Amino acid sequence: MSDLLLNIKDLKVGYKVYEGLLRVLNGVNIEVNKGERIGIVGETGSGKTTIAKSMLRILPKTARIFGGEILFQNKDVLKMSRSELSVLRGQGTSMIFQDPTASLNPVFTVGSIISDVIRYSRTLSGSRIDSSQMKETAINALISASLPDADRLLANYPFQLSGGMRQRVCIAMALATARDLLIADEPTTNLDVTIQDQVLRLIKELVDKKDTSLILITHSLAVVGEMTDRVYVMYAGTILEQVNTQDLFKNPYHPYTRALLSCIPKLSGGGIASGIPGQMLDYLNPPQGCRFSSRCPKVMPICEKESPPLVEIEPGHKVACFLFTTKQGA
Amino acid sequence: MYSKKLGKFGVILVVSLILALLLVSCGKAQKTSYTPEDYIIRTTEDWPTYIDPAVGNDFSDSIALVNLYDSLVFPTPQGDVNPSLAEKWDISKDNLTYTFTLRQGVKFHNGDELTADDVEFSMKRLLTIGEGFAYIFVPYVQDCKAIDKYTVAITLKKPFGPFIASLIRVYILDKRAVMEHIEKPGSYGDFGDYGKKWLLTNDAGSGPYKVKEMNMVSYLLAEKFDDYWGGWDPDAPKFFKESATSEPTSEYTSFASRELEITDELLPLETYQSIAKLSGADVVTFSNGNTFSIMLHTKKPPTDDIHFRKALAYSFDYDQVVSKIYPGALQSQGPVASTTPGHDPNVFQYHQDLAKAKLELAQSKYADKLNQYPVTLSWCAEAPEEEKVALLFQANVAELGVKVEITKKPFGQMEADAISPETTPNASLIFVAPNYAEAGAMLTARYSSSSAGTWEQCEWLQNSEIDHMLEDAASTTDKQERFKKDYAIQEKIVDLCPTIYVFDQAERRAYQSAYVYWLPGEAAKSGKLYVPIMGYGIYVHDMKVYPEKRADLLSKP
Amino acid sequence: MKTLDLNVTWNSIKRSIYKFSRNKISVVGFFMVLFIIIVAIFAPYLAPYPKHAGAFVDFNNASKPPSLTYLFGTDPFGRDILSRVMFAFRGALIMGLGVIAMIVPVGVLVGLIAGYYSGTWVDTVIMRITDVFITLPALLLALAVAALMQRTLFNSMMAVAFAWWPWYARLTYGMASSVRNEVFVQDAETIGASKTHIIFKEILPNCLAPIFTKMALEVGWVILVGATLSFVGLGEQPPTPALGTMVSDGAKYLPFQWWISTAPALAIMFIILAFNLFGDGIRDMLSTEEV
Amino acid sequence: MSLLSYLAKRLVLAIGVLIGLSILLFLIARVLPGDPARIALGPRAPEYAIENLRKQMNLDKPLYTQYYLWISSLMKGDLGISLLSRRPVQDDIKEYFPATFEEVLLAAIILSVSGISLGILAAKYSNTWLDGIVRIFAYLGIITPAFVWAIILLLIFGYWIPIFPLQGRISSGVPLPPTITGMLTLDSLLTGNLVAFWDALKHLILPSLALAMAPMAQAARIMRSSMSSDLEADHVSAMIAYGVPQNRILTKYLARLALIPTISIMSLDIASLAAAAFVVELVFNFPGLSRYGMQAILNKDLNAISSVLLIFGVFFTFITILVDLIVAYLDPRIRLQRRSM
Repeated sequence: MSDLLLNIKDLKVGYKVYEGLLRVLNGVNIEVNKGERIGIVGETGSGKTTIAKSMLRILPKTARIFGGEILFQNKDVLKMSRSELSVLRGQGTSMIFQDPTASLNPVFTVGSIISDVIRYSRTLSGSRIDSSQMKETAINALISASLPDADRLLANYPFQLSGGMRQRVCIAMALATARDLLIADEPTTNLDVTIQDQVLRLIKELVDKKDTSLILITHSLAVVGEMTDRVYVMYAGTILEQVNTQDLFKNPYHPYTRALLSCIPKLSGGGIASGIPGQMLDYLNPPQGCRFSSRCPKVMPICEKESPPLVEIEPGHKVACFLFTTKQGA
Repeated sequence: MYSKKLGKFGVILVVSLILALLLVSCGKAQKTSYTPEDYIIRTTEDWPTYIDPAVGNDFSDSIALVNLYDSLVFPTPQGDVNPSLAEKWDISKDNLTYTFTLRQGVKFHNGDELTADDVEFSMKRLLTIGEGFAYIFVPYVQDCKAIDKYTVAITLKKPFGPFIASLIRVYILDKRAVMEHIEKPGSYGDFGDYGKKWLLTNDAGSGPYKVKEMNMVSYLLAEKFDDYWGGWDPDAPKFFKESATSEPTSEYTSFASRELEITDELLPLETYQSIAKLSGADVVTFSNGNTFSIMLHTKKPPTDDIHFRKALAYSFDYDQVVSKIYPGALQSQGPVASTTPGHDPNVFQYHQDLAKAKLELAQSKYADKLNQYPVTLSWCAEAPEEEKVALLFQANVAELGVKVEITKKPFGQMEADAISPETTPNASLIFVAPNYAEAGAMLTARYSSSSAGTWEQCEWLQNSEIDHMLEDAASTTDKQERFKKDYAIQEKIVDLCPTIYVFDQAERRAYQSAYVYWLPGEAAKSGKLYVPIMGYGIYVHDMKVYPEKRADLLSKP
Repeated sequence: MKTLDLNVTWNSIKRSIYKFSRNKISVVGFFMVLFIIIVAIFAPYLAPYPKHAGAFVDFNNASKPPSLTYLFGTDPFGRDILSRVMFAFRGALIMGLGVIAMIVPVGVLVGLIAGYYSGTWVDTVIMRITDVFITLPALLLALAVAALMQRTLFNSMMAVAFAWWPWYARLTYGMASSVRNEVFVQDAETIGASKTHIIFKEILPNCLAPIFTKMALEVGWVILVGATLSFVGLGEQPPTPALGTMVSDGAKYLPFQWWISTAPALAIMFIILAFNLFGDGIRDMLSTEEV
Repeated sequence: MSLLSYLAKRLVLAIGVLIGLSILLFLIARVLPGDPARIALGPRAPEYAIENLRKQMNLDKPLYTQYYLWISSLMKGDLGISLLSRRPVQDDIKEYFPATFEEVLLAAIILSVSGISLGILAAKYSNTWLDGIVRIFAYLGIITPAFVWAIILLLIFGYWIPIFPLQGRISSGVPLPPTITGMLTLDSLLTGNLVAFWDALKHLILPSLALAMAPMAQAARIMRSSMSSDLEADHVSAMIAYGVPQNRILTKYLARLALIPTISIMSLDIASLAAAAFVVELVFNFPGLSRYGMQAILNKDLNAISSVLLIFGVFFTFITILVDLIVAYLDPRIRLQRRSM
């Protein structure tokens, strides 16, 4: 299909630690079409961020990718050369990080950081840019992220800005370097509740304006509800359900998804897990069966033995659970 | 996730670092013709060096003084003296008044003429300040008066036989120059500091060389004084530099690169041997009347016991020292070097004999409690070879069960320790040089009670009988008479065994025989007897230096 | 931090060992240190010529180059350099460990007190005093002090200790003054625990990790300073071998009798290297950083 | 509080500390056994001369008076007579300090420039042969005592490739520049006397190098480690994500960050430089203040000892302040927050 922008196939990523290998991503499949806004929901620690970082190849040294491919415009990111990568990062995709404070170098002014970002993204498309233009572009970028008196801002250091402003700066930079896909990794978790909304709205309208695809990573179903067209429900590094946003709320299939939804009233930014009995599984030796089985209210013998495949039950609605596959356990 | 190949940045950095080094290494100024600076004699000595005639009195001081100043008489290598500033002198019947007639037209470095006034001033200054060589004269000299411009009379309290010989240590300063530079207030009343501060880094002499630069921690650079009354040989050195001795390695390298003409006498044997292998270099040894001894503290246990001291003397392995540590030296026979006039050829000489040693030890009162009484020993840091003697001594007496605690000290520190009986160690390794060529000089300096508390007597002998004998001998004007008395003294002292007499120094120095003419060197090579008294071995005026020959040496690999 | 649950402690020990051994180099360091200690202790049995470390000269074998009889050659006194180096390890170790043993209690105690009274005049006075000591590099102060005393190993240790303790005082102070404001300390106070209890039972345990790290890392430096002292003749006196002295004496015979100073110089470097690597390991081990 | 008032505060503190130091040093120097006056005038000096000197040096007065007199004359710039050079200590210091100063200065330059660049290199090419070399060098540098470096350099450049002089500050025969700062290199540059400049510089290189080695390695090590520890910081991943090339990130963003700890540790290193100089100048027979101090120490020259140590104390105190200022400049968090406070 021509309008398929990003296609993550059976991605397997783990982390090397003292006790051994944490098998976090266990064959994840995600598809994103041009201009589409998808959401990835899951508890903290379910491997959402790992997916994001893999897409930009900025995983920490301890990470090991041991399977799968990430096709961006039909090119496998995992096999990309340095130059291809820099094109990808400088123009194709970009990312907004959870913690705006940590994601800005503390000893440089906003101006010098942002203009560096813009310069390199421009040089990729071969267009040189002189300092006066540069300042202008930088200011515009900031203004587009609806930041007040941008030109004064350029001279400021990150620590002189509020959390919200920092995140806006990041957004400005991200959009300046993302033509096709923007990844937002819990962009509001570290922000003051009052401004979370503004930031989200900002992201949304910017994405719409530039017709950029969006991957919104969050643990809050509410956010997903208002921001995305399609949702991937993740649990412990596996996709359990893949569904259009409306259907998600109308008829969720997977017990986990149900559990999530049942928590929405209690939901308050914080971890969803609070609402679900049992605890996150241990990535060191995950069960061979369904990863949710240990906490699943409807667990069946088979669930401990085999891991359920992700099967399409209705058009555009896939679930990975033996309850719904034809292959019923005795 | 980072590039593994070494990029531009790295290369540039490495290269530039290398370049930086190269840049500094080049830029050597190439010599075409010879500047006066090429006619230079460079030598090293232990430091600090004091060039004030009333302050300096050790080896390095003396070298500086003899080149910067003149004295009334000048020593011959055979132990006599020749007229120098004094053309002639008469001695009164009672041997108490010496009248000197001065050479006329002698110029100080500032052009003033040297007159009787200056002699009077210099002698008085020496006596008042009381440092340096003053102790030779303080007991005897009554007064010093200028009679007329060129006549000066010195009167003595009591006869002093070797007086004329000792006068080589009275260096004549220019009164006017000094008085111009005295600083008040000072320790010396009207004379303020007696010009002490100024004379630390300047000279007021008439000697063949004049101070150009004096750096108190590291060197003295002196320049030829063209109007020197003694006249000049065309090839005579135009500059003379005495520097602080340093790591033998750098001594060697500067000698090898011909930036050092005459080494000091303190290097390890190994260094001399390697220097000898260099082309155009010669290592010579010549007796200089100095003796090297282990001074035993006769007032401090356990060395206060004569039997104990004798036990040590018998246990020491003298042959090892003269064969292995200081080859070329002779084992000492008593306190006076055998080359020094007045040395007693029949005085008893110790040899290693453990049996005798054990007997003596048995008689000592410490025989049964040796462990409570370790022997403390100091050796002089500036003379590395002394450590070998120290350790040899330690090993030898260990056979008797005597424990030795060795400490390495800078000479300055040993001087300070010698001041009080408490701080003086049981045993001190020290070179002593006679200040003028006669047994009496050595004996007085070493054993008269007046010298107790100085580094020249760490024995604290303080024996009134010996004091009398010394004075008596000193006041005997007839040489042969005097020598007889000196013999008696030597017998007496050796009998008390206050000292382990190790060897008469063979002063070993390396010099650039290819382009430097140096009397002691030549003499030593031709095997002539040549005993330069302390300091006069490096009398630069009589040397010759040939830069072109030096250039040849440097040009060939 | 402090827990008595046995298998947790056992776990944490296993964990620490892992942390330490994760960096192979520090394991090497550990064995180097072990080696040094063994050599030092058993020098009299291991050294080919034990006598050569004492009052002994043999000028017939002076300055012999390395050979099978004398692996590292002999010095100008005809003494086997290998044996002397082995014995010199003792002095070096005593210097390193001894000084640390002297200064840590003092420094830590002072630091604790200052930390406990942080903000009061006690704190100010103590810390200003340490400031005074710290204005001069330890080596300088040690040189000056050592020069005033009899030249013995112990005195040079005293000199180094005299110059070094404030660093521990400061380190401990830093920790203590922050721990002091922790809730559990406050609580302990409100329930009326005694000063000594608070200082030693509450504060001290929480300061230990960095102190141990610093100790492990610094043994090497102390030995270095000690070697420097003996290099200028302010340390152990001959014939007892001291590495610094051996280097400075040997330097006189360079470049021809190169072996005389080479062996002891390498020995110094070996010791310092050993303790540095070892120290790094200890640091990783005590670091709170997650693995 | 502005940077200025911060500086003022630092200065006041520094002065307090220095007064403390003066007391400490005074006590150390006065613990000396033996009679300084006697040592000064030599064993044979007549008693009256000694009495005079003893009075001059106030040795007949109680300790506190002695300290008071000492410190007050010190304020007047009179440090007393050196027993070794037998002249006022301040004269000696005037003569020798510049030598040590230019030597340490050169060392500091060498160590900071090459230390930092080596660190960056190592981080940039981490886990390549270059990194390996730098690491080995760093370890060598750290474990090798300054005096061993001195001897090694002495051998290499004095004996095998004799391109550097081994002794003193300047060769005899080279025309000395007039004394302006006392620093031969500077003076000869000021007077355009290039011959003297080269010569003086060549005399400086070896001692400075011997001094710089260890701290250089140290600096390289810290630089590298603090850079590579930041490699996985969010702001780095962010910059990468925004398409800024790694070289740029490394040499601009990381380097700047890593400089802060490196430089603040460097102040200690520079202090340790001058300490190591005590031994190094001995080896190179370099007529500097450290050699003077070392001789003073070995000969128990009390006035010299306390004065030299005090001078160095002052020197280090101001180095530390200077470095703090540099760090404040590099780190806006310190600089600006102070202002906003």
